[in-house]
Amino acid sequence: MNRYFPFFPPEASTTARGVDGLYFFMLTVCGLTTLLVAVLVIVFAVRYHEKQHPHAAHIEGHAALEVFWMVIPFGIFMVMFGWGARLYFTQNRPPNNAIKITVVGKQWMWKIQHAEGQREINALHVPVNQPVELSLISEDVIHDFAVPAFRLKMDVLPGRYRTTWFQATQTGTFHLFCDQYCGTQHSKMIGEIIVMEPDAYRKWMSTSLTMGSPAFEGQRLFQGLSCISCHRADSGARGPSLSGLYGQPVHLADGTTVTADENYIRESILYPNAKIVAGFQPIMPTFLGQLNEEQVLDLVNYIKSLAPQEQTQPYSNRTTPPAGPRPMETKTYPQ
Amino acid sequence: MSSQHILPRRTYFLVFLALEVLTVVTALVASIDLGAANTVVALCIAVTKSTLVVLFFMHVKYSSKMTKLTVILGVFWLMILLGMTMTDYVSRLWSTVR
Amino acid sequence: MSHSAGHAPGSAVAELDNHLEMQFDDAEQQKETSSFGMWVFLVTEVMFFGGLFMAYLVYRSQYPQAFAIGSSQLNFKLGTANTVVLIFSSLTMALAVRAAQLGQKKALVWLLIATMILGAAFLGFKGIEYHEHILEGHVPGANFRYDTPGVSFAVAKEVVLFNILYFCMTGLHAFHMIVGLGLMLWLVIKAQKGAFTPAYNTPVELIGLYWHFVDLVWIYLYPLLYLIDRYHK
Amino acid sequence: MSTLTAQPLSPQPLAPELPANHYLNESHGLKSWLLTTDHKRIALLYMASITLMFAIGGIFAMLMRLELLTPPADLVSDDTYNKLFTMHGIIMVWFFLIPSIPTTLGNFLVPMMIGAKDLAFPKLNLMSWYLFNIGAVVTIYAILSGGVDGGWTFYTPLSTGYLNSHVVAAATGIFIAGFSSILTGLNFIVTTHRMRAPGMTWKRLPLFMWSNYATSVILVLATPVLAITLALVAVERLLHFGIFNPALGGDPVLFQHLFWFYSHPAVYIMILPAMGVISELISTFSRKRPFGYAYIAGSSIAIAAFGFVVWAHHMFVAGISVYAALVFSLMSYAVSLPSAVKVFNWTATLYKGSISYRTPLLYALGFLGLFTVGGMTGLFLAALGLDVHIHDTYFVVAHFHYIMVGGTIMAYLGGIHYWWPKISGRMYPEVWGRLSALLIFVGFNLTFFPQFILGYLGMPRRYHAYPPEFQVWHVLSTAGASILGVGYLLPLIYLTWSYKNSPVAGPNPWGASGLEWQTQSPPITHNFVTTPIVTREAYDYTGIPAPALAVRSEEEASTYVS
Repeated sequence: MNRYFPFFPPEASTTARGVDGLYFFMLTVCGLTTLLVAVLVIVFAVRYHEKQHPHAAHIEGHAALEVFWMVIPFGIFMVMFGWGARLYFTQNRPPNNAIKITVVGKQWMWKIQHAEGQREINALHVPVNQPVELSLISEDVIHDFAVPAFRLKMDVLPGRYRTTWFQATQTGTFHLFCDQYCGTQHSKMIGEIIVMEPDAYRKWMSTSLTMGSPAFEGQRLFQGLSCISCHRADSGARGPSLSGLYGQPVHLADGTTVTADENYIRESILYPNAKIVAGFQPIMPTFLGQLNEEQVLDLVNYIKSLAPQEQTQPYSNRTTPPAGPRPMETKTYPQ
Repeated sequence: MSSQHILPRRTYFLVFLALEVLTVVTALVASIDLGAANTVVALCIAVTKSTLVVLFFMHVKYSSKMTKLTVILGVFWLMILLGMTMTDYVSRLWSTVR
Repeated sequence: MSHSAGHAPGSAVAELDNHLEMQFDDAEQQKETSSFGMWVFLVTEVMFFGGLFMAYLVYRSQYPQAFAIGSSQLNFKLGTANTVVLIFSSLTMALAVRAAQLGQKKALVWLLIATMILGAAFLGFKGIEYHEHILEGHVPGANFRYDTPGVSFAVAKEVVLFNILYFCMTGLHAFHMIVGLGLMLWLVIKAQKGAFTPAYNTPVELIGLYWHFVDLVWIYLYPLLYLIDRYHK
Repeated sequence: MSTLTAQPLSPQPLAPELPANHYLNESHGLKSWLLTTDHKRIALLYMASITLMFAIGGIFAMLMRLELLTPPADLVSDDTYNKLFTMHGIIMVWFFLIPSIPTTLGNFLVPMMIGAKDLAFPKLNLMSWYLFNIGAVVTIYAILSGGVDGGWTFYTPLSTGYLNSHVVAAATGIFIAGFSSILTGLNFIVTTHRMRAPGMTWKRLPLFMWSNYATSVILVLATPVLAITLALVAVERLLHFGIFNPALGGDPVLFQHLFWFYSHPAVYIMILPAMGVISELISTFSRKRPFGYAYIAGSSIAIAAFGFVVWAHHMFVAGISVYAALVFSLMSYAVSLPSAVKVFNWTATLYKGSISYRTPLLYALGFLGLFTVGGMTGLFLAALGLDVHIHDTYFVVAHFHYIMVGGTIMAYLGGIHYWWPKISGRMYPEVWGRLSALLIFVGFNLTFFPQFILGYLGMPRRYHAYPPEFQVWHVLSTAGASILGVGYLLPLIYLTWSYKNSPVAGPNPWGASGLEWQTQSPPITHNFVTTPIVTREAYDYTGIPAPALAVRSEEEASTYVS
């Protein structure tokens, strides 16, 4: 790569190759078409200059030609559309064997936490040739997690987890940018992605400071906040057991069913009464304003880590009477 | 003088009567549990009422094709705004399950 | 305005009509043009309210329960009464336009005044409703009560969205009504002076169209705001 | 009734005198301008307003380019830089590009092209100008009282909850200017439908009228949605509501839907009138009916219609569902088809024409090149997987500048040169005109082509400081911007000069076929002495001799200019 005249970013992920393939295809097609138009314009302008060609011919148009230059581009466009859509679906479907990493964006830094608990700010160490799944959320405004070398970009929204992934194919250090304008120091919300050989990565993981994995931190929070006093596995528990909850369908008091994904768990922590599990009373207090997004992520990770237990009953098959009128729950509005 | 089409008073009173009856009907139907159909019925009645107003009170029934087209276009474009945006919100639910 | 430029021969007759603006050839062209202009304006109004209806549609589809609660907190009786009143005012307005077309000056003036009284009654009822919202603590950003019995905080937060949309939509509608009342006042004064004849009554017709449009908006606002899941009550 | 159109006025070689009475000297004094309802005078009033706004927006752009000359943040603070690009965007989009061609050339030409005395609602037209200026003043107030950051896109919740700048003032300014747009659009639609002269059928309308009509439809249908959206932003900001704030239950993506429902069609508001101008220029200077008139006209309408169903291609990474993204990507390819059709038809129009390289044609050919590049790169951004990489980078910045600046401003300046003889009654200096067209074309490409490369390298938009390896492209871009700046300054100077000093043009210096060339230059207040009866098809050059003024050599050009 030319240092002073860079033309092309490093191609350092599995999707990068696919994206560049489409890019070069489109460059070729569009380049040739532009060239064709330019050549025609120049040839006509010279050939039919008023000196050589004082009397313009009368030409009304040519229906067949119009159809021709509508149908041919349309065909090419459909190739571009299909190709682009295929890439997009690949980019949006993480493989199952991916390392899970959580990313919290806030004005103006990236806070990253590994599954084993290593935390980093504005840097992300990953192993080469290993799929990495990112779970992203913002604490304030919309940010955008962009790694040009991986052809990766995703807006990071407040209040909602989003998922993307990549698999690095080259070791090295690559740019991490915030691509969505997010306030005064938008251009300082940058960082590095450090792709390492698996050995070096393991070494880095073992030597870097850890606070315990998110799931471990989540467990501590879970105990510290006394969640366990209600969310027990026994039949008399006041809250539904959370073992093996993640990814399962949950039947709600209003008769509908939702899938217990990350956004559902997050909502249940911050707005416990938004969706009441069938057979339970809406008695859980909200943790809105008491937990920051990282702590919520820790809790979510802990709940995700809970394996199904034998004695746990299905989440909604308990034979309790349906929820009656909701008991009053007061809460001052968070300012 | 197409724009000077004068309707008999009777027409206005009949349309008015229909509008008020429909108002009462929509208010009464709302208190019967029809599930999701409640909203559908309420909107159907609203569409009927607005059509009556547009056609008779606003004389569109007797107006030029251009006026009719303008009305249709306005409604159509509102539907584009609502419909195309809802393609996002409706299909977002499909993709929550990975 | 200088007329040094002269006119097409066809416009010589039309020049007798002092309401004819210079850019038109005859009164018929002027009238149809004005009315078409009004229709195009009403289309922009549809899109203007459309943004609010868009927000309403998205949030109602996301928070059906909160919207039902928000709707149940409105004054159903006054809302229904207002619907009846506004439709009645549309009738008087339609009859006023008819009176103008027939050159019935006295009927025109009285029908316009009747429309204004009905419009003012609508705004009065709306004012009573707003007053109730203030008393009951339903005004977002001012005194919204998050501790309504039977409503959890999580849902209350979504009810606020309903209330915001309620105030934005009815407020914008009420603003249009006030503008309409002002326009009608102007019409009454002009009509009193005998400005409108069977040959020239475009302003009455245009303001009539505007008033019916305001009615149309309410025809949708009423079921969307007042009639959500009323059978629970 | 009138034989005006049957025997078109032949071009008069170097008409010695201006006509005795015309719209410019009909009345005098400031009041006669500020209270005018003459569409031609209002066009000139708009021209003054938007030129001023363009200058302000241009200064902001130059300051940004200077800051970006070096990688670190050195010239201005980050806060200032953010305000610069925000105000550059707001002013250029709403106070220059959107009004540019419709309010100046459109206002001036629409009644003349269809043989009317004025627009349908002249007073409303004047009111539009006042609304525009009030909006501009409120926006300038926002600048002077400290500015506004947040980007011209006003994304929530940033704009409603996290900024300390004058968001509400700027939104109010845009809101007011929006109503000016709506009234202008309304006026054009009604005028096109109702004010056409006898014989001026839809099939005889000049292509500028078709594209201006399509633009007006977008103005009328899309602008109200922007108005209500900005009103909601202001309400949310002032009263701390959460309509678009997820912390309070709202959805920021809904804001983006509403915003782009207007702002994508707004791109077509900018480019459609430009396409109309180009159709006129290419036809006149190749003395030939545009190839496939019906297809060019139809494609304008198709762009206006399809342009409304592609907006979410601005949101492919913003958190919309992948299925909705599919629909919007497909629609985006559909809307690019009519644009392609136009480019091919313009090119084919040159075939077997009789082409003279006058300044307006040079601008038009420049437009053709830049618009083709801009349009083609749009295809890249419509491809879902590829857009993920280049979205919100300099690739997007380059793409939309190729369309809006390369396209719209080239066409605007080309149109100003082409109709200058009609507007002022005098010619412009040809040599200087050609120089400015060349400078702008070269300067533009040097400014924005490097930004495509930067974008693919990953350089994000709205960055105040950037990694050093990107510098070389930024240096080229800044160098190009200085050339571009000179290119834009030139016409301002020589056109002002020519207003008093250039040779008198005569009614039809180009041997053009449009109705506007069949009245004197400058026209009388009501445009035509008698309402014309149109009996000829559009772009029928038979019987209209090639202009005697046509410059056949450079020596002639210089003698002519002196």
